[in-house]
Amino acid sequence: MTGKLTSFLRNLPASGRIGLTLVVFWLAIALAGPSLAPYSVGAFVDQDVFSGASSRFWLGSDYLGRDVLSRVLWGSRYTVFLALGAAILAVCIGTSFALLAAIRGGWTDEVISRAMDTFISIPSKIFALVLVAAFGSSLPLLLLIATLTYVPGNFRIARALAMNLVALDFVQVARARGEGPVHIALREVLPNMIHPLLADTGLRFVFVVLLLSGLSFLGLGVQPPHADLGSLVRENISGITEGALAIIVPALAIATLTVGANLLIDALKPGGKA
Amino acid sequence: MSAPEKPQSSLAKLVPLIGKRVLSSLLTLFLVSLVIFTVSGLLPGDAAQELLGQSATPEQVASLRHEMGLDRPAHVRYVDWLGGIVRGNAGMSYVANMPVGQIISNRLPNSLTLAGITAVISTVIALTIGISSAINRGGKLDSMLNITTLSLVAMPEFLIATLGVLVFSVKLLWLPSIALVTPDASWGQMLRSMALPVFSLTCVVVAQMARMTRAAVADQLDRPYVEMAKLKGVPFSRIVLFHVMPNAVGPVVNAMALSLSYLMGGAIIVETIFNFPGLASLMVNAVTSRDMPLLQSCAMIFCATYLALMLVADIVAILANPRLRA
Amino acid sequence: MSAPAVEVNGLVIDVTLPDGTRKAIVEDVSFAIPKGEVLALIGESGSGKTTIALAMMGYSRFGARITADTIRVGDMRIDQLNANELPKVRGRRISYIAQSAAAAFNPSRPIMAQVIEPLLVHRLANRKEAEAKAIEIFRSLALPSPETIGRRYPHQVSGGQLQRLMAAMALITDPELVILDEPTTALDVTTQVEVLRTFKAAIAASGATAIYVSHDLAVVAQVADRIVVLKNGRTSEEGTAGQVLEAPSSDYTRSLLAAARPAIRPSADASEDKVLTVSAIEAGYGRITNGKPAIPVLSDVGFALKRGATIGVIGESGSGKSTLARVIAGLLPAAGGEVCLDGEVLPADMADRSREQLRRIQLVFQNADTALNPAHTVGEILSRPLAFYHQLKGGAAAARVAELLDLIRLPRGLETRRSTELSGGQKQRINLARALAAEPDVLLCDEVTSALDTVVGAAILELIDELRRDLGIATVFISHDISTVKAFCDNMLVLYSGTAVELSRQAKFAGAISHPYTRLLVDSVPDMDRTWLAQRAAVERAAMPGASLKNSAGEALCRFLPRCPVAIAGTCDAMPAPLREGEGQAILCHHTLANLSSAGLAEVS
Amino acid sequence: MLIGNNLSRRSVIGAGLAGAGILALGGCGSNEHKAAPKKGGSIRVATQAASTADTLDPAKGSLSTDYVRHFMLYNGLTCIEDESLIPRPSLAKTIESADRITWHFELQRGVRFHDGSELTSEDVVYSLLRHKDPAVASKMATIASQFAEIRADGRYGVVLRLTGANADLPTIMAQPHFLIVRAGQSSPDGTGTGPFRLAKFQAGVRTEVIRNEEYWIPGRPHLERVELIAIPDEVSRVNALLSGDIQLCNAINPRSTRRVEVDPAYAVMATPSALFTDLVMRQDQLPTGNADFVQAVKLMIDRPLIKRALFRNYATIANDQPIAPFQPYFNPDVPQTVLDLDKARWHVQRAGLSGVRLPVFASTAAEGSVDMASILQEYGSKVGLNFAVNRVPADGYWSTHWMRHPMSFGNCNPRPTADLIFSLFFDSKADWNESGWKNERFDRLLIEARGEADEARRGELYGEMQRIVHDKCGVAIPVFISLIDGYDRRLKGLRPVPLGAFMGYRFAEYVWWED
Repeated sequence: MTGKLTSFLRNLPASGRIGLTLVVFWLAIALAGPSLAPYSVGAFVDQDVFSGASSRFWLGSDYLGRDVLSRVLWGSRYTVFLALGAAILAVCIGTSFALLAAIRGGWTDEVISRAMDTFISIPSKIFALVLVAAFGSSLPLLLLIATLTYVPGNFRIARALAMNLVALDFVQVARARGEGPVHIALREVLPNMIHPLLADTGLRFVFVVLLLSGLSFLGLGVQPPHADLGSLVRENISGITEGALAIIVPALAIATLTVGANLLIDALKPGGKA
Repeated sequence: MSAPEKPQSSLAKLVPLIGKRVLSSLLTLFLVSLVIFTVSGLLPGDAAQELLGQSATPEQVASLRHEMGLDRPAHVRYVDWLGGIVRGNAGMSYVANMPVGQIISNRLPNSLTLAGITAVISTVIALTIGISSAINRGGKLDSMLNITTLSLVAMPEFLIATLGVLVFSVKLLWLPSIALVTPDASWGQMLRSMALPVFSLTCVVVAQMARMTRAAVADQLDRPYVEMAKLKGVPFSRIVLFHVMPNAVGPVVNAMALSLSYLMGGAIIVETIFNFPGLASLMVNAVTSRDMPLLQSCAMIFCATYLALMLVADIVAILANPRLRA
Repeated sequence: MSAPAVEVNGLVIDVTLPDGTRKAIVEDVSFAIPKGEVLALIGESGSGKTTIALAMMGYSRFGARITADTIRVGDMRIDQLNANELPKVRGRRISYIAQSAAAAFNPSRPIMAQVIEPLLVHRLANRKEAEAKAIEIFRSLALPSPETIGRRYPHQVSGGQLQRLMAAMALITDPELVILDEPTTALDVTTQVEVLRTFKAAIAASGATAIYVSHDLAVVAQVADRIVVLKNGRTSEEGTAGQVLEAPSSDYTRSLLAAARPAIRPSADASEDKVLTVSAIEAGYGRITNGKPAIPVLSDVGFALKRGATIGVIGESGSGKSTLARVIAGLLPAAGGEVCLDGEVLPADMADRSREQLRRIQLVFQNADTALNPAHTVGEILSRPLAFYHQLKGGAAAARVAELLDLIRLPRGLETRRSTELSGGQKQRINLARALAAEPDVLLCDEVTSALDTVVGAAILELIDELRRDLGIATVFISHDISTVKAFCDNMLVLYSGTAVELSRQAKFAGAISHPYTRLLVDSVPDMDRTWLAQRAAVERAAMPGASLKNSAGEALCRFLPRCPVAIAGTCDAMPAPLREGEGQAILCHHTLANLSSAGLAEVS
Repeated sequence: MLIGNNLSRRSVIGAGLAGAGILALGGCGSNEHKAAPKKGGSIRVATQAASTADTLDPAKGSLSTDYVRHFMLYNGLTCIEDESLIPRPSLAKTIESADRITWHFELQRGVRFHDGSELTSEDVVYSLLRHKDPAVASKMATIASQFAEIRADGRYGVVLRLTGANADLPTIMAQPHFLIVRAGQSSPDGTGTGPFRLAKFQAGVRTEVIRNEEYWIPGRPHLERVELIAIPDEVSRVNALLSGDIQLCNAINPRSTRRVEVDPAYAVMATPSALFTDLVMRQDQLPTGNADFVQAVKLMIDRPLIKRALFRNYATIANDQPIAPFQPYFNPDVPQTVLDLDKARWHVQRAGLSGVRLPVFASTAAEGSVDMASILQEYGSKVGLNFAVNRVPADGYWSTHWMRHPMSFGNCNPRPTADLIFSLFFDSKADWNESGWKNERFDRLLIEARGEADEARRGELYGEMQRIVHDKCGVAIPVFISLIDGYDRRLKGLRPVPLGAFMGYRFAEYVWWED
């Protein structure tokens, strides 16, 4: 296992290593961040607002005089876990449907594909607006919205992959042996899609981070006093001309997280190394 | 082996395909309307309540509701609306007291112009970046462009737009910070007021398109026919233009169509920041005011745009590929 | 004697490995070709023959580095040209004919544009002149409708035609050196003969020097003046064609020659009971009406196979050989006819067959690269049928996997490898072992050696032959190579365009009487004899009115009619061919069996 | 600067009613600005909201965009044009009432609509009666239900009889909803008597008006052309101002004022207003119905923090009752509630509510409520109350959440009279009795004050009502929020009118442009 890990690291190009470092860093922050936070996430600790970095507030304070460091540490938890959860869910669901469509073909394929078209063609942010208006904002709902938004995209990719694989001889061999569709899907087809699917999960992860920040722009983000990284940027945006850390830090966090994930994905893609 | 194809016959072969796609598109449109109707049915309140606002008394709401026909059961309203659509009548807006068609015809040209200009610009940029990257695979230019597209991907849309405004409008005073599109504006004014929205949207879509283009072109560059062309002494630029592009155009157009379908309905953030009177904000408005006929029609337009783009992408792929044409 | 037209000295080509070290893939190769002669580069895959050929154009794949004391073509020192000068030489003074024309032609451009491109990019002619010249060459290459064939797209012409069109593309600039990289390997034998003949004539006419890359000694024998035999990037033997073929000096050359001439095996002691009976199969694609599919592939095909016996199914590509295997396996349900196993009629669709029925017929796919799931280890691949058919799990399964590996002569340590880590021959053995794991009664082998090198392929054939003997498995052996079928099979089924034109026992088809099509197949296989191509008379087609395959009464005529050299006017084009049955032989032909003996045919023609 | 003008108001109203019952003559604008206004100029103005529901019908106006548009196109019978908040005659030359039940309006002569027709009593009767028609969906239907009878009295006279005495009618008639439209127009198209004519109107997008050359008040307006748009996004609105795309806008976030003021070409105008965002504690539900709980919550609100952090001091500290210090009838004797966590904790413990978990519903629909909720949550945790902030979208907030949960936030726009705010929000039978409280004495005082002729007595009554609300009502009002407009300094003549942004939405008639 450790041997595999070291050889994996050794084979990773420099950009991939940078990406991996960034991703691991943010994962660690997401896991441990809140316990490192010097202040409670909603505490009004600074008399001033948008103050600069100081020994009390390492990253300054936000528009209400709250500690930016603490808020970013908490915010990255929401962003990373929501995005990761939604990306994994979207890929699992999309790929399941893709396998079903590719193996059953015919009407099943047509109906699933049309249903996916339906979801892809409804603008996701407006869809989110409707859902939040109907059910109120909550973490499960945000997760659901982000998942629903990216299922069709994954479905398209996974279906194309599965279609190519289903046509290959080893699937014919399994069919000729008399294997059932579940075995064919899970044992024959799926293992050969793992790499591109991993890359796609990474890509969806980046998209979800950006979607969440878009949703928080529209006021549909995480419940206060908590905030995901996008909401942090949004709520402090009036400090943009003052160059407030309260907006720069979460924006940088989003950027490093997404760039890191992208670099890692590119490095993982076979032949994807630029 | 098949007989040589006459060019007309290959076009004629597209017709049944288009027919089939239009039929399945109708199915998708129907599904979309059903989803929108169902989901919006979950929304609290209705048009009457929202129209009367905070100050409404229950009697007022009830009477307005009756007048709007909102007191009829949901399925009756849906069938009614569907019947109207089939006859080409999108119905009356509950809120604006105008035919939905008229409201939309005020906004649709704006959205189409914005999407169109962005599509042209971002396609050109994406193709340039994608192709330059692909032919320099592994080179310095490739990694530089890769970093550029990555950084673009990493920026939340609203941040790009806001920074654009701060730099180009507030600091430099070059461009208007809001899109003041009037129907009687000159082309110059129009372009000026669209510059920043187009810039922001281009940043959003171009990265993904460029990356897809790179992948598609790089894939073709590995094909034996490219080696054959090299061995014929064909200059590289000619290989890319005349050999690779006709083959890469299918996947590239597909990726572009996917990205571009975002430009209509996905432009909500850009429309908000630049105060752009487009369809996305109209749809949000329809959600807020519970204006179902308007909401449905907007959703239909977005869906139709997406399907049309996909169809165009498929047709281009077929026209570019004689194998599919036959 | 003037200086040779092409001279290569001390050619070394090396690649950089991921760890930074360099590895030579071609080492110290030297040769010279006199003007107008053809040099053949012979070797198995990985011998570096294509790499050397491409080096003649200063071109290398995968960033390999070419170094040489001299690479001279005419007055050009290829080894001294820079990156700007090389493209001016390529396609103009040295041209290249690739192995697969289907891949080397750009699928989305018309053929004419691609054929004349060398003239245009080198500014040797304007478009009009170029097209005129192309048409002229098309005509000289005996291409059909030379005026219009250029307007077609690559997928709209046949493989043989495409290969000739590529030759046109190579010859259009009147190059000094033409490199032919396995130009006939992908073709059917019957087509190969025609293509070889045109190539030989065209090159001779142009006066160009040529390098012919091939793994097939018999083909090389027909075209080459000199031969260089390569092994692992080194010269194994070099000499004139006659010398190398008739008196090879290296063991390696001798082993290549041996593998090219398979020895005839004795028939197995087949029992009398028929394990597999296939009768009156109709199969194809699309909607089925009245037991006939919309796009028919097979019509009225049948045979019977005894336990432990072998039947060879041969025919050109598109004749329906693989479809027959798929129909027997149930992958493609037949529209009509029956497949019986031990007298029990099997359901047409495999979905309706029982697990036991499925187990008893196993299909071995042609291409082991795609038939083995790259995500699975050898152990997983082999134990799946054990668990599926025999409920073998854990230790018992592991033991059986080890046995199977022994059976196919592979080391036991291979269980943990993935198929991607195996060589082509190893993959094909695993492919075979997977089928054997089911312990089948009938083994369907679909072109199992066509993707392999001759020597490796011969070893696989031997293995199959041994196994079916030892295990008593009846084998359906599908091949396009009649010499292999001749050597291995007890019976032979000849398919032409989906119909069985001949079914015979080994004793018979080795002998004199055969269908005109079978004869054509046999005659098309090149002999090692250097004069074979020259001696073999071009097959003249019968001049028959109309190529319609149905007579006025709507009855199907002999499908071979348009190509038949001995067709009888007024009979063959008027009535369906009758079935002539003789001892252990059935032939669909208007000629009588007596007529169909070689002597009889000679009389007729 | 606006405090203490209740005196002047009292005297005028008193004079108007006790004397001949005639309001001061001269029409709106007797209070002209000193500098000589310049004629001409064209400006673009942005409000914070627009939608497809934008309307040309004054009765349906619901957003500041509508009010601004309607005041440009139409006139009312009266108008309020300065910080004194005294209603002045506009289309009505005189307004008389002996009993505050039957009112007689005498119209200006020679006033013409934009289509050239003359304003007559018929138009006024039609305009006022519309509000009683349910099909019109008037926002003022509740108030219009007080109209018992409206009839013409000759070509230029109108008689309006109320169902009960209401001394505030002249103020009510100054409301944008009661602007006068042409008789017979079931959906008014912008043809009014106002200072501007409609040039272009696109709901949810823009309104363009040009100067009405024949405006009945000589010398007005000064601007040639006004384009009214809406920029809902605050950052965009400020950016548009700073990049010169608009010359005037409202609803600037207090946090943005520094950005505007560092640029010498732009300025902000703060209008102290009685606008407030209040925390509603339903009295008919538990635990919010517990008096100790209500007391505790009022004591744990850090009003200076809210004023400083949320509003950057663009606010006035409030005292849990709706009358602002600068408004008429404000009672300065009610003791100010201040942050006292110990006392709050004592109340929480007495109520036995320590550790109780309670959702608080907040939304951007109620300005500042989300942040107020966060602050409440933070202090709540210090006194043993566990509040969960539930931010819900602005969309549907009023119909779905407001007053529907034990704790939610409300938002109340400035109302022109004390009677209106009390009867709309605090009367126990009021539709928007937010906390659902019941106080019989308060209800009695409200009716008494409405018909009370004696201003001193009226002041006493309103004073006591403020004390009752402060002590007993389940509504906590932390601060009154100032309205902040941003403008290009070349725009002259702008001054705050505490009724709302944009000089009480009526800037267009007064301001001028100096290049």
